[in-house]
Amino acid sequence: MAAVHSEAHGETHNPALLHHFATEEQQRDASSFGMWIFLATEVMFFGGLFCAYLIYRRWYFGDFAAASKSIDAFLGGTNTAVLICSSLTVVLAIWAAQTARRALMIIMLLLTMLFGLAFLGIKAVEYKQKFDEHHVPGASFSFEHESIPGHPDQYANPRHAQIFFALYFVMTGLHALHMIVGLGIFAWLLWMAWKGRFTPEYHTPLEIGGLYWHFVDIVWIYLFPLLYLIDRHP
Amino acid sequence: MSMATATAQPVERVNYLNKEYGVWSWLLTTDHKRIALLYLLSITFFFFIGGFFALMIRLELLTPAGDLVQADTYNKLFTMHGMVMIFFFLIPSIPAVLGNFLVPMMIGAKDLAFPRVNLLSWYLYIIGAIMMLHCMLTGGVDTGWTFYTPFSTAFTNTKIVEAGLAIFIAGFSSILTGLNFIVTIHRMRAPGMTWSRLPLFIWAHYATSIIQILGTPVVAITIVLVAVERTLHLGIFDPKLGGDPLLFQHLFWFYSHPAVYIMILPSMGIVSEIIACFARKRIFGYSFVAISSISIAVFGFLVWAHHMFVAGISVYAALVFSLLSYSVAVPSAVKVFNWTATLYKGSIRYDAPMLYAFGFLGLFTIGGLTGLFLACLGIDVHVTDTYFVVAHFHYIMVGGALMGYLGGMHFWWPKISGKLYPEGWARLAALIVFIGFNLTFFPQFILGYVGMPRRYYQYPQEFQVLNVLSTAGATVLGVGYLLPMIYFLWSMRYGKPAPDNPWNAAGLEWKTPSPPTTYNFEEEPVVTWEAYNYDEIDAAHKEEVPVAG
Amino acid sequence: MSAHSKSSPLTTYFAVWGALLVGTFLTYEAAKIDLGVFNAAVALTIATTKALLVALFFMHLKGASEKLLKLVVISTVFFLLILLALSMADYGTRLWS
Amino acid sequence: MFDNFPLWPDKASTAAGNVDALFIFLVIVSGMMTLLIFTAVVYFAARYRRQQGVQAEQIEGSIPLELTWSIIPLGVFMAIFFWGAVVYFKGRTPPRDSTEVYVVAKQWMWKLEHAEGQREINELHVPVGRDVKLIMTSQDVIHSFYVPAFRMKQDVLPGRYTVAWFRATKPGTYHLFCAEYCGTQHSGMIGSIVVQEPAQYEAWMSGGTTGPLSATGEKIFAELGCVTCHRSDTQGRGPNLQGVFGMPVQLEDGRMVTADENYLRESILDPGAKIVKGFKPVMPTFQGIVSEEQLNALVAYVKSLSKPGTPGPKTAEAAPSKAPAKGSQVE
Repeated sequence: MAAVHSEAHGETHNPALLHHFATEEQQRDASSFGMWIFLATEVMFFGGLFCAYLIYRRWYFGDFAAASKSIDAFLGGTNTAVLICSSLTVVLAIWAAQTARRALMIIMLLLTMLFGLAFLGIKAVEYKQKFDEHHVPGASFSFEHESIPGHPDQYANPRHAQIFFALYFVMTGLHALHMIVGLGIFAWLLWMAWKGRFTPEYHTPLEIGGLYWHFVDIVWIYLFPLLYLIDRHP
Repeated sequence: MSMATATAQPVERVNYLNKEYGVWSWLLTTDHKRIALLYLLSITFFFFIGGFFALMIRLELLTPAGDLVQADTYNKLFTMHGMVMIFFFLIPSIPAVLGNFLVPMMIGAKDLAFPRVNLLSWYLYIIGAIMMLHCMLTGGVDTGWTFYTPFSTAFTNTKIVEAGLAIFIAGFSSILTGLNFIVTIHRMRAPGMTWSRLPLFIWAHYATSIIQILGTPVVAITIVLVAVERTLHLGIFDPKLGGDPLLFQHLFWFYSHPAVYIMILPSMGIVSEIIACFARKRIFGYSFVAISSISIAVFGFLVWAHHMFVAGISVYAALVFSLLSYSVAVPSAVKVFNWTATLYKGSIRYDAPMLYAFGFLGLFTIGGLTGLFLACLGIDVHVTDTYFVVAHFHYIMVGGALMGYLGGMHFWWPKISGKLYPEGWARLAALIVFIGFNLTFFPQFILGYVGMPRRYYQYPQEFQVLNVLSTAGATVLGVGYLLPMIYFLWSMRYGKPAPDNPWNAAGLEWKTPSPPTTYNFEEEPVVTWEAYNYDEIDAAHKEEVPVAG
Repeated sequence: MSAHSKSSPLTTYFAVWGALLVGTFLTYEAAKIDLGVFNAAVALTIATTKALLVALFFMHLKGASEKLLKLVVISTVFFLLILLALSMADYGTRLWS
Repeated sequence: MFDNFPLWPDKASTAAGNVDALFIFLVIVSGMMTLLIFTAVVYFAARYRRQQGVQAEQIEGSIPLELTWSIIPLGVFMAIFFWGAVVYFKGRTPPRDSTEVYVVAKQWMWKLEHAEGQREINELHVPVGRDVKLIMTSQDVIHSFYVPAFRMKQDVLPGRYTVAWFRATKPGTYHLFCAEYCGTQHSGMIGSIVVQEPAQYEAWMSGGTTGPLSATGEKIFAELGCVTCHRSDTQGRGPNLQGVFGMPVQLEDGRMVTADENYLRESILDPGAKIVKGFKPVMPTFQGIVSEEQLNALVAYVKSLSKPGTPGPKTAEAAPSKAPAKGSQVE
């Protein structure tokens, strides 16, 4: 660990300042920049999936629309709202740290995690529905006699609908995985906040964790219309 | 080797190697130099595994009939050769070993921005590596390193998922290395180390990191999709279920074409350092060489489908990708011209690193120019998926990247180990590698044009002579690669202690002791000079010590 | 970074939060109207606006003193678009003869 | 030539000369570039080797020089690109009225069926001087149809047709390779192309056959009951297929597509994908019901319905005299 090395320097340091940084500012800038770079990686990671989605949506638009319509958009919309609220509590937590309101910070972190858990809960309900309807790709998949929106006399091709559901589960599944990781990060942040580690001068981990959380929110902001709202007109 | 300055060294100076002892001082280190050595050990191990596979391939191809191994075994051999060499040797080779060691020193930093992330990335590499080893020992994979669907998802019964996971994990190791470099280069430069004063090695690593960060995640998600498709049969890549196998190829090459630049760009950085030092000159057209690295990284993302001209993509897409492919050729050509121009009116010495750099120049030129053939639609139809392609990318990835890596290892070995290697042996090895390489791979260009497809386990009689030549070359090449390992190991024990700056080279890394101390610099350096200020170095040197014979 | 720029006042945060919720509602309702090809355009425009709001205000991209972070975001989006656009160069022209 | 040490592949198609000319041009251009660089490197290395008391001369660089060696190569590259594109386009565009051969690839063999009905495995007989169009598909993984002597290669994909063509110029037997790795016996998936003089070829063709592929297709068309809906008048529940092939088709959703082989194939396997304007999506899928070979026959049959209706400039050589009239049984 870095703390072992700090005897090499005569000066007195903030214990959070690692040995190889000259100033706290340099360290904070490096950390937040690193997180942005990491998010760039994440964008491309989801980007491959968006590429697949784009191509098949063009090919099999009607089938995708039919499959999309079978998902509960109200649950999806609610989840969007839940995530937006959690993003608000994250910025409020950071604001609380900046203005030395420790209790508020802890409450906001708790709320964030609560919203995160609510999101996963609603997601689980949605998955359960799909499972019961045999819309999970695989051996028991079935999407027979589902009309294509706007073409009541034409049924969606189940094989193409299966591709939609495959993308749906991979994309939302990866997103949910990111949420779970985010919850882990926030549990740790909460613990740090509880121990009083964050001050108006030093709360970099909170900012970095927040960046990650907001990014996961942004991914969902795109997933929601792309997966749930392809074609909803009656 | 004849050293210009051989200042007396105190024998037991505290340095990064002897500061602490014991296994844990290595396995838990956050010192970028120790992590570099951990990587060096691991990738060398994989180099020889991959090399063994290569040797088996060449031995099998000695005769037209399939006689040495079974067809399945042969298919696994070339698959594992590719996977090991690409994901576990070439991609981490220069960035994770020399880059790790040198990037902080060259910009005057004490360490990378995130030392613990750096260690984590080595552990990720090791986890991926162990999985890959386990996969190889328990049956291996037979799809070719390219994992083309639907063969990989619905037909082969080998260990695709495990190999994919191994590459996925190793990929994240590569992403973290790139992330660390970018942040370090932006945030950790010493006072006065402006962008225009950065060594070209740093520019090259910066460009490499861009590709690692933006390309690797795409192949990672593609591998996830292959694994999911294979286990659950979702149809994303399976034409039987409505999917498009070409989508896999698009996503795969979106990373795997730029990945070639992950291998070659750092090597170009090394060559710039070596040529400047041994010609005692500032690199001709410094800013053009620097910018060309970035343009190769950026343009590299625009050309991927030139691997798919006969795969069934639309002819219009083929036109676009062929045209864009030439955009990478221009900055590559600019680099070669600038290196050549740097030699003009230089004061050139032929020490081992310079011989490797010359070798790089020659082989990369041939490799790059044959790339024009493959970007050219009319010719690609005939030569793609033949030995012409095999020869071309080996000229780039072995002739280019590996030559540069060896040159760099020789150049910085005194700094890394604090010992001098035997110069005569090193020059001999460079010569053997160069000759062996050309003998192995040049016949393959002809083999490709006369029509021998790649990944063939048995072949028609008429291709035999060229194959025998290639196999003969491979044995020479094998000797060439064994030599440096032997004398580097030898020098660690018996080599003469190295002075701090054996080559009188420019660059902050040479201002540290050999081997460096844990924090590299006694105090933070302040840079007031341009990169490659060899005129100032040589002028100062002349005043102090007359040129030693 | 953000700590040095004046921290965003709470009113901004709540305004952005409100705008995001309204955006969610709008995109949900817009999907029920038949706009033909424009359905996707509307959905993506709203999503991008929302994403920008989150990035600029919640992630403090707007207050970032440096251009560097903006450069990271722009170039990432650029490479993502390259992936999508050049793939479409194939898929969009396959049926041309 | 050396039998065991070939330096140049056989040249047996019209494309081979074009590709070779371009290749030779590229070899010369890159050879000159290589020579230039090697000479410069070797000369500088020798001329400016380190000497006592001689210091290197620092040269910062030169923008005119940088521009020169960026723009000139770029110009050369563009020339290569255009030439390559022309050769590629020629190789991708089968002439009209080519003789057609349906290719089905599977692990690890080539199944070839002439439009006239002859079937071959791992061997393809073609006459000298006639355009041959290959309509290819795979039953399993991706393969690649590669004939080095023709400088021709095209991947063969499952689930769709890819097309290639050639015109042989020299009688002989040439290698057919699978060039896309396809599993254990990939290197065993080889065959030969037998190019014959027209007379010999006609003799070979007159060997036993079950009749032209389109006739087989017509039989299947009747057996599967396609005729009940796809009638030759405008009263059917499905579109009249007379003269459809090669024509633009207006779809229900407003799109226009060309009725090529892939369109016919998709319409049989996934009828709902492209509904013709004015028709209802009532056709059942034949996915899993027809084999690749039967599918080829059906496609050949539908194509044959367009043959008499497309008067085009046919040369006597290109249009085989035995081209089946609609529905007629030859031999």
